[in-house]
Amino acid sequence: MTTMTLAAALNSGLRHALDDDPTVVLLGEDIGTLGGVFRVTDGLQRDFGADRVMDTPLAESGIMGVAVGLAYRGYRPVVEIQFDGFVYPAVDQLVTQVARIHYRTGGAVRMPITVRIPYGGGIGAVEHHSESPEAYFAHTPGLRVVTCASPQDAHTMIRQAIACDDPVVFFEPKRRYWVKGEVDESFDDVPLLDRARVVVEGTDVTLATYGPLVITARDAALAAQDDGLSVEVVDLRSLSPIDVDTLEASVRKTGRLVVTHEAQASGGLGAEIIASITDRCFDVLRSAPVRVTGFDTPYPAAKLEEHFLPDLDRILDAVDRVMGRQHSLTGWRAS
Amino acid sequence: MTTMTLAAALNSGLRHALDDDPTVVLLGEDIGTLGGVFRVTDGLQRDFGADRVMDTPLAESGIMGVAVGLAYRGYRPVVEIQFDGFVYPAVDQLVTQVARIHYRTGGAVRMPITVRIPYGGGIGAVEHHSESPEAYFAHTPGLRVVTCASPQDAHTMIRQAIACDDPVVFFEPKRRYWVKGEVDESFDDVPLLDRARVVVEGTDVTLATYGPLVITARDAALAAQDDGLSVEVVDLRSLSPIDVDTLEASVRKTGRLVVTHEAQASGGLGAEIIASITDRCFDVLRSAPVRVTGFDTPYPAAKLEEHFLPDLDRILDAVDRVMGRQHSLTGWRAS
Amino acid sequence: MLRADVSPSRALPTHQQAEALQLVTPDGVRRPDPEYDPWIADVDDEQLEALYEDMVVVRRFDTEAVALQRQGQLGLWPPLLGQEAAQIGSARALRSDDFVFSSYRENGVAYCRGAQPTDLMRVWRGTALAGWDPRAIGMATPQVMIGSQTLHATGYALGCVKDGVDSVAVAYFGDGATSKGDVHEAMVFAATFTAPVIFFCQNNQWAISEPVGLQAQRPIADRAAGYGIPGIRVDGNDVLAVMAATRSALDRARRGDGPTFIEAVTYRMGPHTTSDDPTRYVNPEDKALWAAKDPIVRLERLLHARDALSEERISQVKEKAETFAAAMRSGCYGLPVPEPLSVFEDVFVEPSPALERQRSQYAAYLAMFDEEA
Amino acid sequence: MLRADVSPSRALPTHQQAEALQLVTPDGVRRPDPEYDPWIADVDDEQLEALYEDMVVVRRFDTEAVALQRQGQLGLWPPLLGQEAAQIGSARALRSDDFVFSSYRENGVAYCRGAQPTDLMRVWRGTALAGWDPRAIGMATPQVMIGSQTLHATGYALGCVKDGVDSVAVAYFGDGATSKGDVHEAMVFAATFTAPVIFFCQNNQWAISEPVGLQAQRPIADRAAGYGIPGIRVDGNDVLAVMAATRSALDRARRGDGPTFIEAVTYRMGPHTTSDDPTRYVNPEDKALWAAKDPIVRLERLLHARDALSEERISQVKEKAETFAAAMRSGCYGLPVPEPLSVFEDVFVEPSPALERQRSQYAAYLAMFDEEA
Ligand SMILES: Cc1ncc(C[n+]2csc(CCOP(=O)(O)OP(=O)(O)O)c2C)c(N)n1
Ligand SMILES: Cc1ncc(C[n+]2csc(CCOP(=O)(O)OP(=O)(O)O)c2C)c(N)n1
Ligand SMILES: [Mg+2]
Ligand SMILES: [Mg+2]
Repeated sequence: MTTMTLAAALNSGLRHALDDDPTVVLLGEDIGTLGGVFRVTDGLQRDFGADRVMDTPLAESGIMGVAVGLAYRGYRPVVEIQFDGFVYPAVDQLVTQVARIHYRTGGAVRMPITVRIPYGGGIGAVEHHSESPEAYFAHTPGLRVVTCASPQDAHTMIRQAIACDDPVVFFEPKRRYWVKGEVDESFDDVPLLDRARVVVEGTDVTLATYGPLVITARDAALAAQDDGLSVEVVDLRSLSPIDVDTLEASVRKTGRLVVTHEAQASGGLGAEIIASITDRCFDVLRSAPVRVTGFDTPYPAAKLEEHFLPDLDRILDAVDRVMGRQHSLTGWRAS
Repeated sequence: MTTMTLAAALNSGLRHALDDDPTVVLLGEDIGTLGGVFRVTDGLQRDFGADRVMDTPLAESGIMGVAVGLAYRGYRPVVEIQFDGFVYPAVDQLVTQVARIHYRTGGAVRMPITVRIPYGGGIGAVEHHSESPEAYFAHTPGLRVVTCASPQDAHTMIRQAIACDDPVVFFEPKRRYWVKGEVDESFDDVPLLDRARVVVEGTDVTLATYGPLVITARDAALAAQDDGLSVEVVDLRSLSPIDVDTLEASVRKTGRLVVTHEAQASGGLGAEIIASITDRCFDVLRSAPVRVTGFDTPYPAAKLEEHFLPDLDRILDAVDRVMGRQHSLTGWRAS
Repeated sequence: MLRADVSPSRALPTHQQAEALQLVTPDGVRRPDPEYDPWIADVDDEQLEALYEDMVVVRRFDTEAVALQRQGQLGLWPPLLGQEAAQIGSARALRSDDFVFSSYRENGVAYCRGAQPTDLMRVWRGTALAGWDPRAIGMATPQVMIGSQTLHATGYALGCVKDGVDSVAVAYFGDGATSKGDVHEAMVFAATFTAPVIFFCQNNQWAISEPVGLQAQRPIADRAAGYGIPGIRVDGNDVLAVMAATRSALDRARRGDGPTFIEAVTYRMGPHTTSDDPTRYVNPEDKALWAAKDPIVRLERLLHARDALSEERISQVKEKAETFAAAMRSGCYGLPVPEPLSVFEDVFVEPSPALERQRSQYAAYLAMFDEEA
Repeated sequence: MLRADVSPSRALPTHQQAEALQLVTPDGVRRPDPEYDPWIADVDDEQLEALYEDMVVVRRFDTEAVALQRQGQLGLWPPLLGQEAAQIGSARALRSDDFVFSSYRENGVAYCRGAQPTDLMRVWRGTALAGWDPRAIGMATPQVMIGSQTLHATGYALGCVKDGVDSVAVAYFGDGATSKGDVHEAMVFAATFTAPVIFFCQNNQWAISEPVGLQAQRPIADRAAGYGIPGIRVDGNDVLAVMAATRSALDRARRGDGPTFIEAVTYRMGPHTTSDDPTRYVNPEDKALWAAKDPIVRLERLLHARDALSEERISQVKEKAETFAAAMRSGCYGLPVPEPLSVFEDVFVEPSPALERQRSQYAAYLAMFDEEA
């Protein structure tokens, strides 16, 4: 066990992957000499060579398409997209190729590609640097989509993602890169990549979230406790497929559901989770599930992001609402 | 009133738009001399010139980005994407530019771009020619997303989309291009572009759908009637924003909801509709809303598409299920 | 003086007449070329006859496939009529350990790589999304997204370098594809990493209804130089020239000197696909000009001038062609409709409980019909 | 002989030393050039002093912005230090009815187009996504997505043709951007439609930490020829050469002869942005070489050689620069934090009841805090 930041935990996970399997290669912009703009690949080119940790031309579709070719040849490419907003030029190769070649070829060709994407807001950045595009990929059959919330998960999950024979889009909660935690690098007995985890147990409300908001959700559960409410926090970890079984078990216990994510509401993961849970738990649901999300606007200027992003108060307000509490900071039924 | 096919109704709608507003220009691959692979733009280049109906190089990002520049200059570009599957190379310009420039510039620059996309399956085509990617765009703030199901709507809505000062992604149900119907070209008193429409009234179940499945849904409502069930069919028309008010009114009456679309289930429009309706109508819902959609697989080979696509039987099975009927063709709770 | 129209000319631009490497004239006369002759010095009568056979077989089964489509047996077919030399000349230059990433029209290439008659039918009959196992024949299955495969070839080529082998990746694409950003990015990556890849562009003058003049204002091969990639423009209806150019590019790649761009100038003699109506846009006179440059006739003439190609060999070739076409036809008829639940297969390698759930639900649903019946 | 590594060299490739149009040497000596001299024949001492002033002002406010960022007043700033001549020389060649589509580093261009001191702060302070109204100054707001704007410029240029005016669109982008598919597609469209657009590439040798040798193996301007677009390689630290090249390209475009590609060879003397740490990748000796080619010093030398640029003018320039920088600083401090509900503004032109609902719900939510307080 070592204490390290989430970024360092990723770095060490990548290092293990490079060590363990000679077919692992890293590709991306500025990941070599610079070590990535967030330093997640720091030192890896020095230690594994420019051949395995490749700075590429500035072309995301190119990076993704070249990764496909490498996978055809038996490699396990790990692609870094520098920021969430820069994944769009790679969407074509990701959706029409990476996600489908295994299906297209009837299982003959695997695409064990990992796509690392630092995502989410809250860092005061300029446009295209704070987005949460996970729903696009979760709606794309053939892709696995995961995200991590703690250094331990960051470490374990990046190794699992790289070892996975399916393509995995790996979202890294960039504003949590500097969060510290204990990391066990032994890689024994680790939970499956596609399983959610209950991070706080509770009995009144299920609060489902992932990535950067897991910490916020834990804080909310703590705050609610002071208020006499027992909130169960579920960290989804896998965004596609979603581990609905774990969620169902929780909601069967609590009868109430709040989902929170930074991405826009319409067509976001919250909708999918609520639709699935309503389907499975209709008989036990005591109130309508509630979403606390970014608004259906583009990501706003930095000075406005605190309004766009769900925070402790907005989450607590939603918890109050699903509890049917009178004195909540609500107003949501105002219109 | 004239009887015409849906494709012809679009053609005449485009013709009106070109006639009415000199800033309207059409761009796309093979839309000129050939009149488009579906002949939707047939004769338009001949009548309006290669200057207003432009065959472009084979480059979808290019087409979309050039449309942005034309809009900057005050034009109203109407872009044709040849098939649904070919929109992905244009996603970057569509999501990061077309959708956001009005927001980015604080309202200074409008993007009245219409993106026409023939979509959906059921035509026995090869890969990338049968997809329903609407959820990607419905999750993109700043875009309006609409689709039509009848020649009249095709005609009216394409004119409204082009006249709209916001960018509109206009999905055309390609397997219904040859459906015939009466079309009134007077353009008086037309319903708003973002409003759903009840196409069959009913009291037992609300069946929400759009595009190619509206006809199937009507057939299902008819068939259900024989079975003593009264199904209300709502044609969404606008996929973003969704006219939840119309849906809510229907579900308040029926207490039950089935949503059907061709797109994959996870993260599809069905999830959003069910989440919104559960939020608004929790008190009146008598059973869990049900989705009848494509599976979470890539679009399969032509000989398998009948299984992938929702059809009359699968819809009726879902209607039975929300009714809690014993003898329905179900099995959905099997696992 | 100021123009207020933006329409490009639809006529084939004059650059289409620009010089191209030609070793055999349309009349079947061998033109010496000091630079490229050495690359085909070993090609004797027997090998020429083999190339002839390939082209005849390919043309024959292409015709058969069109017929099958017209009879409703195939959903679609993209004829390669006229492009036989471009495909055979290049594909026959490859080694079995090279790897091809092609578009949908390269059925002649697939034939050379070893695709079986039935393999060529699956995709177009709609029973599968791929006709063969790419690794079994060293060729990816047809790419429908225009241009995407050029990047795959580049990545594959990088993998060959990493593996320390001298195999080469070949990307086939059309003139229309050259407008795509992906093709550009592939060339940038290939140049930067000195990747052993050949960009083989069949300029058949059309992208569906759009003439090449809508995509390029200069010979397409000229694009290469700006990347530091050698570009060769070759007469795509001259199987020997195509082979010589491809061999020289392969050699360059194997030596570690990186990518080459080959533009094979040819003509699509048929419709874009069986769904297309070229009478809407093709000038019959243009087509007639190209008919006079037919790749098979040309090689026939050369062979006759060399006193090769006996009557016996010709009938052998015909028979082989007929046999292949017949096998294709019967293979086509014999293709089983896939089992319904196979929709769910191969989405993932590793198990997906969520998808498994959808599958078992659908299985149960289907079973209800059986019970009813 | 076979290599098994794919790593390109990180050293600046030799082509960076390839010939470029230069009218003033780093020592400030005017070099005659029969082809380009006519384009700047009218540039007298007064105009030279004006260019000098521009460059000094721009460098001054760029420094000020860096300081503001270091003081926590800005979230980020992309310094243009070293690129003053490339930006001023090109932007001052434009007419007010021309239209610029730039990247994020073109604050010198924005200054020339008429952006006000405070306008330059908004985006980087995070109070807005755009600093100005594009139509008011004939310049789109900074594009963060690398390369996207080249297509916008091309489309705008087509619009100019349609309108029958001789305005020109100018796309500014970096060496890194040249790898993007969009830049390629823009050049294809521009060539096909003979669009009056200038592709102005500032090759500052770096894309964040990546040297230009990762993007290009030939001088970038060489890419243009393959499209049928003239390419000019110009010394980007020579304001006169940049102006001459730009004017000739503008003239060509206005005459209806279509696009031009200009590569201005320069150097990014600062970090990529204030978040960057160039000590990780920049060789100080390279940087020193470029420092010796400073664009402002060079023009100063030329002016002194011409006996222009009086002490008085110098102090005037300094004052103007200080005034602008001060206005920028106070403008920055004075920028109001936007009103919370403005998050919802300008998503759509036409009303959206769904978004209106979110807005009113959030308004009600916020109001609860007021009530509580
Ligand atoms: C990304 C994409 N856009 C559009 C299409 C539709 N389409 C299919 S073939 C074709 C023309 C291709 O022309 P070319 O590259 O010259 O190849 P050819 O058909 O001549 O062999 C087009 C536009 C497609 N398949 N993919
Ligand atoms: C599509 C996209 N990918 C990645 C980035 C991240 N990024 C910002 S600037 C930059 C380098 C750009 O280099 P260049 O084009 O040479 O312009 P310069 O910064 O030198 O002015 C990168 C990779 C981006 N903004 N957009
Ligand atoms: Mg072609
Ligand atoms: Mg640069």
